[in-house]
Amino acid sequence: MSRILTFAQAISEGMAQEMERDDRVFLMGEDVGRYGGIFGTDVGLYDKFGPDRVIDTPISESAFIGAGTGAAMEGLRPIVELMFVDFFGVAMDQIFNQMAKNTYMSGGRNSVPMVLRTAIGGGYGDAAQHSQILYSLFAHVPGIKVVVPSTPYDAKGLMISAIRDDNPVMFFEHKLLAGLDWLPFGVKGEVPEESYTVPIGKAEIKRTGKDLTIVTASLMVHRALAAAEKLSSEGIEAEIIDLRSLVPLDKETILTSVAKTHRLLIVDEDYLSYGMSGEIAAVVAEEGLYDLEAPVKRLAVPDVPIPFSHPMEDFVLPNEKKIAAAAKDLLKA
Amino acid sequence: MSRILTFAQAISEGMAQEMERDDRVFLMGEDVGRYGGIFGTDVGLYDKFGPDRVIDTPISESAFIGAGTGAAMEGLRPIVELMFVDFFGVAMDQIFNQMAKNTYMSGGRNSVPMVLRTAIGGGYGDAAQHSQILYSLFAHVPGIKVVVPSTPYDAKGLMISAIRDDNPVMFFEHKLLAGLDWLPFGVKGEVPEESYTVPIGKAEIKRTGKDLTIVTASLMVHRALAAAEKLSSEGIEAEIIDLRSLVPLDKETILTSVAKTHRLLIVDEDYLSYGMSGEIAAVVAEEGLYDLEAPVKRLAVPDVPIPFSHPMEDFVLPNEKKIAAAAKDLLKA
Amino acid sequence: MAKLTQEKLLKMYSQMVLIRQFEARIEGIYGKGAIPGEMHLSIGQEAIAVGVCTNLRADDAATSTHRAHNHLIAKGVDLKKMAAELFGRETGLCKGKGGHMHLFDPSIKFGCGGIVGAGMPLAVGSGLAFKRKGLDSVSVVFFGEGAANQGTFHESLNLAALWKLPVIFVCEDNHYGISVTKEMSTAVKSNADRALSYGIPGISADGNDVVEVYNVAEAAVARARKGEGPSLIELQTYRLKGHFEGDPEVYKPKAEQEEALQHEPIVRLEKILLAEYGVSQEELTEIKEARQVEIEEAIKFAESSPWPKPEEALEDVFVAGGAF
Amino acid sequence: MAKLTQEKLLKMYSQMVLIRQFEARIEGIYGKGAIPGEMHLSIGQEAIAVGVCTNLRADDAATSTHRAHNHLIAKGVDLKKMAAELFGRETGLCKGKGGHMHLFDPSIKFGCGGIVGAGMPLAVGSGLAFKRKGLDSVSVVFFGEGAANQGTFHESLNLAALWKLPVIFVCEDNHYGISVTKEMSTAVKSNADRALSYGIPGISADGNDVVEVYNVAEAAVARARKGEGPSLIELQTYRLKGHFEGDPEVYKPKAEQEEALQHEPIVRLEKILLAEYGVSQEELTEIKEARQVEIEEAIKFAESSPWPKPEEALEDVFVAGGAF
Ligand SMILES: Cc1ncc(C[n+]2csc(CCOP(=O)(O)OP(=O)(O)O)c2C)c(N)n1
Ligand SMILES: Cc1ncc(C[n+]2csc(CCOP(=O)(O)OP(=O)(O)O)c2C)c(N)n1
Ligand SMILES: [Mg+2]
Ligand SMILES: [Mg+2]
Repeated sequence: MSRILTFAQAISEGMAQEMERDDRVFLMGEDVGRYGGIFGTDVGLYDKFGPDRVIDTPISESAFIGAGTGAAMEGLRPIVELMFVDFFGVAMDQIFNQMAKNTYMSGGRNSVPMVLRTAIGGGYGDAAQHSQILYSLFAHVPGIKVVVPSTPYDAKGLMISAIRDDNPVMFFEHKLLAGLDWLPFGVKGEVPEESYTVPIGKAEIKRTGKDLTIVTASLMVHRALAAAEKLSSEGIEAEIIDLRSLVPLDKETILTSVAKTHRLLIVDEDYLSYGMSGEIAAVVAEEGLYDLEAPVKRLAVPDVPIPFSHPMEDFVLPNEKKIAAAAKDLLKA
Repeated sequence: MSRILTFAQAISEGMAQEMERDDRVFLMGEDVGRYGGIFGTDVGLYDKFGPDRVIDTPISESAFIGAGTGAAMEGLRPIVELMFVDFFGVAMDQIFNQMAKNTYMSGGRNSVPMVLRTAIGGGYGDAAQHSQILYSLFAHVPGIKVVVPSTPYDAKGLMISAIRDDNPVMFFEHKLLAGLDWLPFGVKGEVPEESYTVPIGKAEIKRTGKDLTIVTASLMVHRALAAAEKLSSEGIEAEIIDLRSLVPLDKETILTSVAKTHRLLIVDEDYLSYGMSGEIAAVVAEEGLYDLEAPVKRLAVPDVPIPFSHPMEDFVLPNEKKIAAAAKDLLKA
Repeated sequence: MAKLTQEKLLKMYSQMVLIRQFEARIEGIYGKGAIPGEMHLSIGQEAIAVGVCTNLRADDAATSTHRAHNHLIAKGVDLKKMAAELFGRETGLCKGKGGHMHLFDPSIKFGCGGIVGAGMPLAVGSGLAFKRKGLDSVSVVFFGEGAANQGTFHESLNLAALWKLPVIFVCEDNHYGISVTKEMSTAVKSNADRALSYGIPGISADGNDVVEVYNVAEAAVARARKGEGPSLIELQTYRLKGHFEGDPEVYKPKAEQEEALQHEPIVRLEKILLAEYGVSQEELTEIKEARQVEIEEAIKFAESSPWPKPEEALEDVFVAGGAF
Repeated sequence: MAKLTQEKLLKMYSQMVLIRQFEARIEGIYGKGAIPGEMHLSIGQEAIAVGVCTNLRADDAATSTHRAHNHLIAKGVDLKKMAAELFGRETGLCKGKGGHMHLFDPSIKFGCGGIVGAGMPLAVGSGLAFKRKGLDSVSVVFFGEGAANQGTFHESLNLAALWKLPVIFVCEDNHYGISVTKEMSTAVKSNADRALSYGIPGISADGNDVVEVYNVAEAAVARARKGEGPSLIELQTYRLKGHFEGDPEVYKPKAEQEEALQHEPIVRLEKILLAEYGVSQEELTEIKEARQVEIEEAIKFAESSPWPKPEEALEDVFVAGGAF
């Protein structure tokens, strides 16, 4: 049975079902308990599972993310919440040198079945320290699966996969997808009541098209879909790939699409340089070069911090209009 | 007057000359004083400038890197040493959210004239937490100039430029370049006695060639040069570009070279995915696609932590042999 | 402790009123959607900002948090430029780039940011600079009791104590870090006791009593100016509003909030002024009105200021030039 | 405190000897270049590892640092696998992937790493797991006095105290963090005093007296097993070697080193065994020889073990499967 859920509700339901199924699963983080998570993703869990399994932490990200890793190495399956990805810097050592590497450094004799959830993205005036995407940083360092859902359906199914995975998974939840009153946008969608998994590592073609391939993720999937409708009315058919995870990266889906459309636009809300958009371009330049009939195009935040004021923020974030314009440029090339 | 100096000596001399010239400059970090820096880069400074300007810190990277930023905002010009780049995770917030962004967030009304030096690289069995490169992470986030010298001459000249720059500059010093007894390799070279600057943001063509372009940085410049000699004896002439800085990135030098050679190999000791090698490939796929006569090729650490044991470490790090082999593959493509 | 003069106390009152009324005004504007992003108000915490900053000079540095309006105003900001920044205008303190959580004013050596605990290392840095330059300026850093569990608290206090830097650590204990109470986050009763870990004075005081705040800050500032090193001051207060505007505050007991209202700093100060200093109700009303005029001017300035040009977003990542 | 039995004391002596002789052997091998990377020896710090770990069971966790040989051996590792790991062989604890600074043995719940201060949060995590599972296992974390100035120290102690977790924080004060003395790094005399910041017991003891170490650890372990929460123990010792092999040690006063040699733990224990327990010199020599035989076997095992295949480097980033 399917119902319409918000993105935040889908995440919460995925966690709740796993917590019911497996009592090794618990949630900890700042304001995950009585508050229900600043972005509404934890609503209902505290009432259902109590303070023993839905644990409010002090503002000590290194300690509680590290404690997640330590507990995971003892066989528990913690879900840990880093409120905004922008705060990763206070705990990065625990993330990339411990959580991500303890499996490898132990020769595979230890494992770290842990999910590290975090909220990403701008577009609502939260400025330089609360609007970033940054998933590329975690995709660069080895040992972390990087999951980036764009719909309620995927959010629940990928969440369940992430919790069941025996490896550290980072789970990136765009704030503008959440569906909260005080935040713009928000997505709703059909979500089955029963438990299900969406496999980590498979991209999804959200729209087929023959004229160009748009590779993107998270909120930008929706921006790209909107742009594609507009383009379609002008006779341009874009194929849209929702990566869903950066690690593992589903190269095949990208390369197959580019082989068909011969044109590639990468849309990324992360900073432009040395990030996701570069990696996708590189994969195609290495393995699909002869399929390209035009230079690759990237649309991303132009290597500036996210400015506070709306006209400037709007200027740096990719949106429907800019995607459509970039697509048209690409077809002219 | 030029003398032959080691890479470490050149860095030390660059700092010493600026400290003499400008008393706002001081050095702080772990073991920079009486020890002279674990990699010998600070030798002599403590004796010359005393504990007041060459300051040993507690093991509190967030505090002393943040203090560097705070002092820089008050008009001093701190040089701060992060002993190994691998430790960045304990202080990343101070690096990327404060040091890097305070200029922008203040609308350019504050500036942060600070140099953050750090040692990088593997190849001597120091394993997963002491062998990383990671410069791509800092190049991804806006607000930091990312400097990566490969020779004693550049190290001194770029160090002086970095200290004089009114912006935060991260300075990446490869341990195998240092020229210490207990570390392999090591480079020496002619270094003028007098003060000079090398501009930040200009790549250097270390070797001209017509058959392919090799873009690389730091230690890998030397590995590429060695490979090029070998290739040359087989009739293949590689052009080698030493990036010297990732931010700003000298796209022009790369694109001009690729326009000539039509083939691009990127050699990077950093992890393969979502990093420097991807960015360079993307730039060429965007702006030099039609010059390419073969798919771009990347040689980098294959997305695994650096393993301890020699045969495995050797397997994951790029070296002369692998570069030559990759170049030959590229010419066959 | 000498009794404060009427003049000084009225000046402090006037500043507290300015903060309170400015924030009340901003609250209304934010509620109508004219200011984007999050909005953290300091209503109820005015005495701390004013009591501390009245001891400071323009050449002293102050570093704050996401909840910074009180400190910025108390430090002496140009209210017009501050308002314009909150509105994201070209004429703002940071040309619209910083916004509510990232307010910088080098002319009064003020800075703040949105990362909990991140201000402490930066404040140690200004203290270090003052000491190296041989100045007697001091550096004050404000942070919440929630921030006192961040690693930077420990590292910064140790460094400042070790190097005897002129830094005053002011922990504003408003009992909550968003929804998490101090009891849920902090293994010790009073953060002032944590000063023992660094061999420096730790003082706990009533943060809603501006006179008490003034006095403890005065001593700490004097100590720092004399080169005797840092102090840690914990000031008890209460967050009268939600963590941010829009916070449903399901976690906050009603009785607790009502109790706290009884102790809020402005009414308390008014009582003292009326009873002990012979100030009249009219005088207080006059002050309030005068400050409201300033506030309206500032809001008007902000509202009528131009927006930044979109492409200005690309500027100011780096400044030009250097010490070449 | 009851006097320890001869048997127990001799067992501890034997373990200390094993550590000392093993490291001396490794020192020689490293000096010849047969082991790559850095090499941090714990010579002089054997009493802490043994005194603490003698109180532990296999199901208790121990987390250590870059200087971990003593703890790993005291926790009961298979010496052959440990040696093989140091040599980078396929048969090593971590199949050659970890090496000297990254030694993991899940069978005795041991782990360590090369980032100063990083072990504390992980140890809090094992403690959390034990508590959640309703076990009476405890989690011990060893770290240096240098690490006590890292943010993780503060955050971890606060969290463990707040949640009353069975974690024992053992600060090994060997007076140096590389070249930086404790006076140059630490604003307080004794790190044990920092326990006050978390409302938990803070104990300072002589880390070169294995009996004293045993006793203070016994109390802390008992407390943790009973669910009464964490303790912080500071143990005074001295780093008899350089920070790592090859350290020129220009910063270390000769006299200080010589003085420290007078108090080193093995000779001290020998004196007690000879004088108070009536053990003979021959018995001690026998123990030393027996342990040397084990060491030689372990080294031989390591040296004759195969290297990992180069392409194995690509394995173990992720484990297969999950709780599907
Ligand atoms: C490193 C970091 N973690 C978490 C947050 C989210 N956050 C913002 S304010 C806040 C509560 C801070 O509490 P406190 O320090 O007591 O200050 P108060 O809000 O009470 O003024 C939290 C958790 C953040 N901004 N930065
Ligand atoms: C975060 C971090 N900073 C710095 C280092 C470099 N480093 C390795 S060991 C060490 C000294 C540690 O001192 P202490 O904690 O006292 O341990 P000891 O070496 O004395 O056993 C330093 C600075 C590191 N490994 N990690
Ligand atoms: Mg608070
Ligand atoms: Mg030590």
